[in-house]
Amino acid sequence: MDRKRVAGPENAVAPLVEYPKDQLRWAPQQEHRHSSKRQPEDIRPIYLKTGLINQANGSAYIELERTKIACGVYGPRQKKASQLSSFSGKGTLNCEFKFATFSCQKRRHHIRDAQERELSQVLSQALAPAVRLELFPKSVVDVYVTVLENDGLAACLAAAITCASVALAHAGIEMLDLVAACSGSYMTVPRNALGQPQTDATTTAAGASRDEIWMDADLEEEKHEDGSIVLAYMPSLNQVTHVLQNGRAEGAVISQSVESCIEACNKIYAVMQHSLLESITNGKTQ
Amino acid sequence: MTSVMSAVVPGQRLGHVQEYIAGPGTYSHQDFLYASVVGLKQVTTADGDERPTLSVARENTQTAIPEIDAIVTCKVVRVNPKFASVNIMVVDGKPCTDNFQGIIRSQDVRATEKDKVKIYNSFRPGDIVRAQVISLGDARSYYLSTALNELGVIYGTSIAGGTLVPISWQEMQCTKTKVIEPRKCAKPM
Amino acid sequence: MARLDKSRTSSHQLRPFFTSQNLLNRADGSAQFDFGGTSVLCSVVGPAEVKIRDEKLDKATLEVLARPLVGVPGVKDKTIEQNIRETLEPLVLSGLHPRTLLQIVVQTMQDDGCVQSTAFNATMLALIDAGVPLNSILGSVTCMIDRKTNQVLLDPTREELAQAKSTHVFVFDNKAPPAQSKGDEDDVVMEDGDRVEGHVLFCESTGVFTEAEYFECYQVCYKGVQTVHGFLRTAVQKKFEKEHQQLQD
Amino acid sequence: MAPKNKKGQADAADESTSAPTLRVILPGDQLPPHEANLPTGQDEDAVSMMIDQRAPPTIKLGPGLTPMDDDTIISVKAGVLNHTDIGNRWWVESNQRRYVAAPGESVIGIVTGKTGEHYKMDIGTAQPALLPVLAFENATKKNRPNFNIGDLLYCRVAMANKDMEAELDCVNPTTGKSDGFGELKGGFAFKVSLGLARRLLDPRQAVVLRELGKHFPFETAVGMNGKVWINSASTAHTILIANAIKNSEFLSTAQCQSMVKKMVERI
Amino acid sequence: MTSVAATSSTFTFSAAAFQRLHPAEYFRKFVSQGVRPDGRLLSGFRPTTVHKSVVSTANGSSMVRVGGTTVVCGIKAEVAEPTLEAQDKGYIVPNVELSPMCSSAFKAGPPSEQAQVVSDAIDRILKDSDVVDLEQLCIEKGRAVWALWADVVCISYDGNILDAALLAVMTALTNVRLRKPTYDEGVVTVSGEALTEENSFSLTLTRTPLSTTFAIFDTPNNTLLADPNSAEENVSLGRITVTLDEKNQLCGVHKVGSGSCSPALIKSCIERAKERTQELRSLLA
Repeated sequence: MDRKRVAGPENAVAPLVEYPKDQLRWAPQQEHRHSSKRQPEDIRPIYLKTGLINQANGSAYIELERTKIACGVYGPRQKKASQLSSFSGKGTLNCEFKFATFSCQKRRHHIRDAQERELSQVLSQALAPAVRLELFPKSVVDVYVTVLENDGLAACLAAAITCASVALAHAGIEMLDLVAACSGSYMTVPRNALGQPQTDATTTAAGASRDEIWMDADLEEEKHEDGSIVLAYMPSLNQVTHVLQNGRAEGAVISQSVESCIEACNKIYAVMQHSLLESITNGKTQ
Repeated sequence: MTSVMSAVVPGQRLGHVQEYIAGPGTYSHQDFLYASVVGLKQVTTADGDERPTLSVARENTQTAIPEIDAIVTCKVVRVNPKFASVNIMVVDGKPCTDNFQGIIRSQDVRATEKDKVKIYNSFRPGDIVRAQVISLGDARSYYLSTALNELGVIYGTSIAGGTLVPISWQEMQCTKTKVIEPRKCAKPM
Repeated sequence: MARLDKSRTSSHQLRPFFTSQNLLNRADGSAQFDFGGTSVLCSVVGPAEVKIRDEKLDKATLEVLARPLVGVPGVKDKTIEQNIRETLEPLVLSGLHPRTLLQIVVQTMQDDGCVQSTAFNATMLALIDAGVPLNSILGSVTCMIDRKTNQVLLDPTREELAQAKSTHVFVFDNKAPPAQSKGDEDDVVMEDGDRVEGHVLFCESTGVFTEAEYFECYQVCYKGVQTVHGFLRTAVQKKFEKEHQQLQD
Repeated sequence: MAPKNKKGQADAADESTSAPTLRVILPGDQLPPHEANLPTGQDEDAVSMMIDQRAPPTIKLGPGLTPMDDDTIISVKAGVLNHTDIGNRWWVESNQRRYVAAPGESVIGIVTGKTGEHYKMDIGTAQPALLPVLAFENATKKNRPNFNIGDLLYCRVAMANKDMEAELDCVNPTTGKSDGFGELKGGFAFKVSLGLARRLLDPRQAVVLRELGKHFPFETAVGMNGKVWINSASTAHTILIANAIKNSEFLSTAQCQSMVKKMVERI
Repeated sequence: MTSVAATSSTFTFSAAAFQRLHPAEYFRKFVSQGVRPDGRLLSGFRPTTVHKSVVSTANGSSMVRVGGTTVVCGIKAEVAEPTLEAQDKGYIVPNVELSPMCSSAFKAGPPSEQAQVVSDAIDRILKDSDVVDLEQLCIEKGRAVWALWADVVCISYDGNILDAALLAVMTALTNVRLRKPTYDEGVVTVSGEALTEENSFSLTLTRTPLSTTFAIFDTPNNTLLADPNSAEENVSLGRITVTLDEKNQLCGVHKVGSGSCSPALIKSCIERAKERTQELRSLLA
């Protein structure tokens, strides 16, 4: 029982969802990609804006269609007592990743769970190489990310990295480069029964299906994936800061996915640049 | 001579190390200079330098953090016979969003007769003090000093609640009750 | 008008009071206050050492902990804690004890309605018992409006509160109201032509009610609080008389 | 500017006339201006100072009374209003359990810690008080008394203000003599209310100590901080004395005498 | 913006530094001129926007911005057992999250006192003012009812969280779409097909109370600041919140903190709250 919140019923569960038999659910063979006319290499359109949290030193908000994430950056500020292990000549980057309770299909809990803790760590590992921590000894920069709506977990993590990196730059924290991130899903797309064979460049030996990499997969597509990759990348320095790969894929597919992610990150970088430069001009007019 | 050029973002390549000197808001990596903050690219040419300095003026200023030799404005939080604890609120005229902790040890209060300093006759909780950062200190606090004429208490409240005005470098008077209280005062600049 | 609570005959009648001070040996001050079947025990510790996190450099830190009748404290108790703390903060001359802690624990002993008002009164007595410097004293009563009869009932019991369409907790202090400095501030006049009196220190009204009903409750409670103030004074007087017996022989 | 509601004030006046020997006032009650002999329209400074010789007739406010911005004087404590014509002094005598250090007061403290230069002493205040290791008779850097945690010391408050920990000493700074301050060896210490401690220190009011003294010899030290130390020939006596002192707080002289008598008879 | 003469005895500071060192003094200088540092008049409210259906994973949602304060409310429906006392009534559970993301005033970890008190205030308004007839949430009497978790996440905190959060909860409640459930031997099933008028329903609200908060800046003058922002909350000593429904019936009057208020002052707050909530209702429609 959480006594610091308004108490609700215990053992509340989501109702069982029953799909009518005559109505087929989306599957990779039905149409190419879920609910959009995207090509495998296409990412969703990005809306990225800085400065929505006026109490924070820096902030950013990102939207990729349904995926919605807000990020606030505080610092550099004095380390809290719990973070005071010893004198350190370098600053600390502290990231906290949280899903809003209503952001996923199943209701999430208020208290941070293991998955959120893990994602916090990934976020921190992906961003830290880009931040010039040696310039603020004894201090900490706190990065807080809240997911308001999650439409694909890997895509969500990638968007969070992108968003947090823009928020850091917005806070005036010295960085080596921005960090753009993108996700890709390994899909096994069956050959269409009705026979509309698509380009056969990637057709596998089995002949019945093809392996494809779908960039920035949404939740429905993610349900059918064999695995996924999230790659964080510093575009101007051409350096990768983090790769998170899971599931099953051939080595060649993985190296191809890295290429595709880097390509997508370069597109995202343009959006990031644009939103930051926009913040300068907006700041000027105010 | 300074010329303002285009707006840049972190990571943007600004020029070659052989052409420019890296100024604030930039860093050099291999043979090139890059921006490390969001802002406007500036090229400053000073006489005598063989190369112009390239810098990026921050648009979204990072919050101020104390650095060695910086002049800070702080509020006294508590005092004990050895030192006064303070919250650093302003660094070089720029407010910091969150407080940083600092201490003024009794030997750093003034330049002369250091062993006769009584903290309680120099600072009281609530005083606003101008001080200089002398070291990054220990894990928790920055070490500060007021051992210069223009450093010390710049604003204080008397026991009766009135505003204090300095009458000498070690005394202040309450405007309400005319009671004199000891302080290490800062000389107005 | 008859009340559900059979011991009372009038809708504006308070239940019998009871208090006891200096009950707890280890606290710096303590008091119990009862409104009929509702009883609250309050203890005060301080000025005591404060955690650095909560330290205030120019005044004492007030901490109020509300403990319910049964079970662990929840968000409802947090609201009571905040209400009591924010009402007391301007009353306590906390500037006399900077960087110290004044801890107030409010424990409900019996609940028959109006716990928050009882808690306010118990806290007041406990602070006096602890000798905490105060610039005035406060008193609190609760009233409700009956869903069916629309009648204002002062100091309702739990049974009566079940029929309430709204409940109103009021706190008034014993200071003379400040002279009106803003010139002709319009007085609030009730339907019967009476001017609404008293300056409210705290009020919490919930439910659904009209403006006229609100000010009627305001007035009824203001008058009720005067009785509470008189009672608090007698209680303190008695305590000191007992203490000074030796002196008078 | 006259306050419209003088209810609180009127109550205080009414009750004081019915019981002339004991005027109990509550926080927020005003000191009636005519009684305080306050000239009307007096300038604020004269009132806001505790002592001011400039504008006769002056009034001296002791503990529990404070002047307000509008020249009225209010009580900030509940207690008995006292007045003496000598110097037109007014104060409120109240009773509390928590000690707030004041310079010059004698207290009993417990050693709770030790640093190179100070002992940390628990005297019942919010923060521990500091006792310099050199603040003893004949103490030098080489020859200084050594105490352990838990030892009891009878000391005097040398410095106290709201901004710092109180400072204690066990030596008269002018004479360099101990004046009876120092370690309390053996015996038994317990806590009473500050009001009772004050009464125990007043020979006219310490009925219980006088009565006990008639029956057997004992040593006692009373601190203004509500700590009482006693030592006698036997443990039984010590316990009896402690209980008798604690019991005496709310008793009249007659009751106190019979209480002591009964307790002595029982052993 | 006009700059303040920021002097402290003979030392001069920039306005920003002066505000940092003497926030109350800084503020008093503005208030004495009848304006606030953000340019508003003392009685002025901040621009307010309301958006509905912002989160598709929730059954009802809203985003409310009141000046610099931004909150998102998402309502998720789950199935639970009713209580023994109210066998045909469902649950609405409001909770406000003030995370360290929205302001440096909040720490990570369990909800702060402020978050708890705001959550409780919304809970009480929902219950005591009968906002929703909870029988609408009954699935099978005594067996299964809907539990609506109304969680409010504060994205950006700049004061007056109660007014913003209550507006967000009310908007999200009007926006809730629940699928018509079927109950069979302890299992509640809903259809997974696209949402239509036939397979889902909305809630009927008895009333929609909205609140208006004023901060009491100084005493005894009792200067009132409508819709205080974060800096104003920090220098204020007390507050008055008036909650009204669409028929201008009161659903709450809460005065707490310093400053004893005359009946006339409370009345003037009620009058101004009437105007303000009227404006807010046009956003809700």
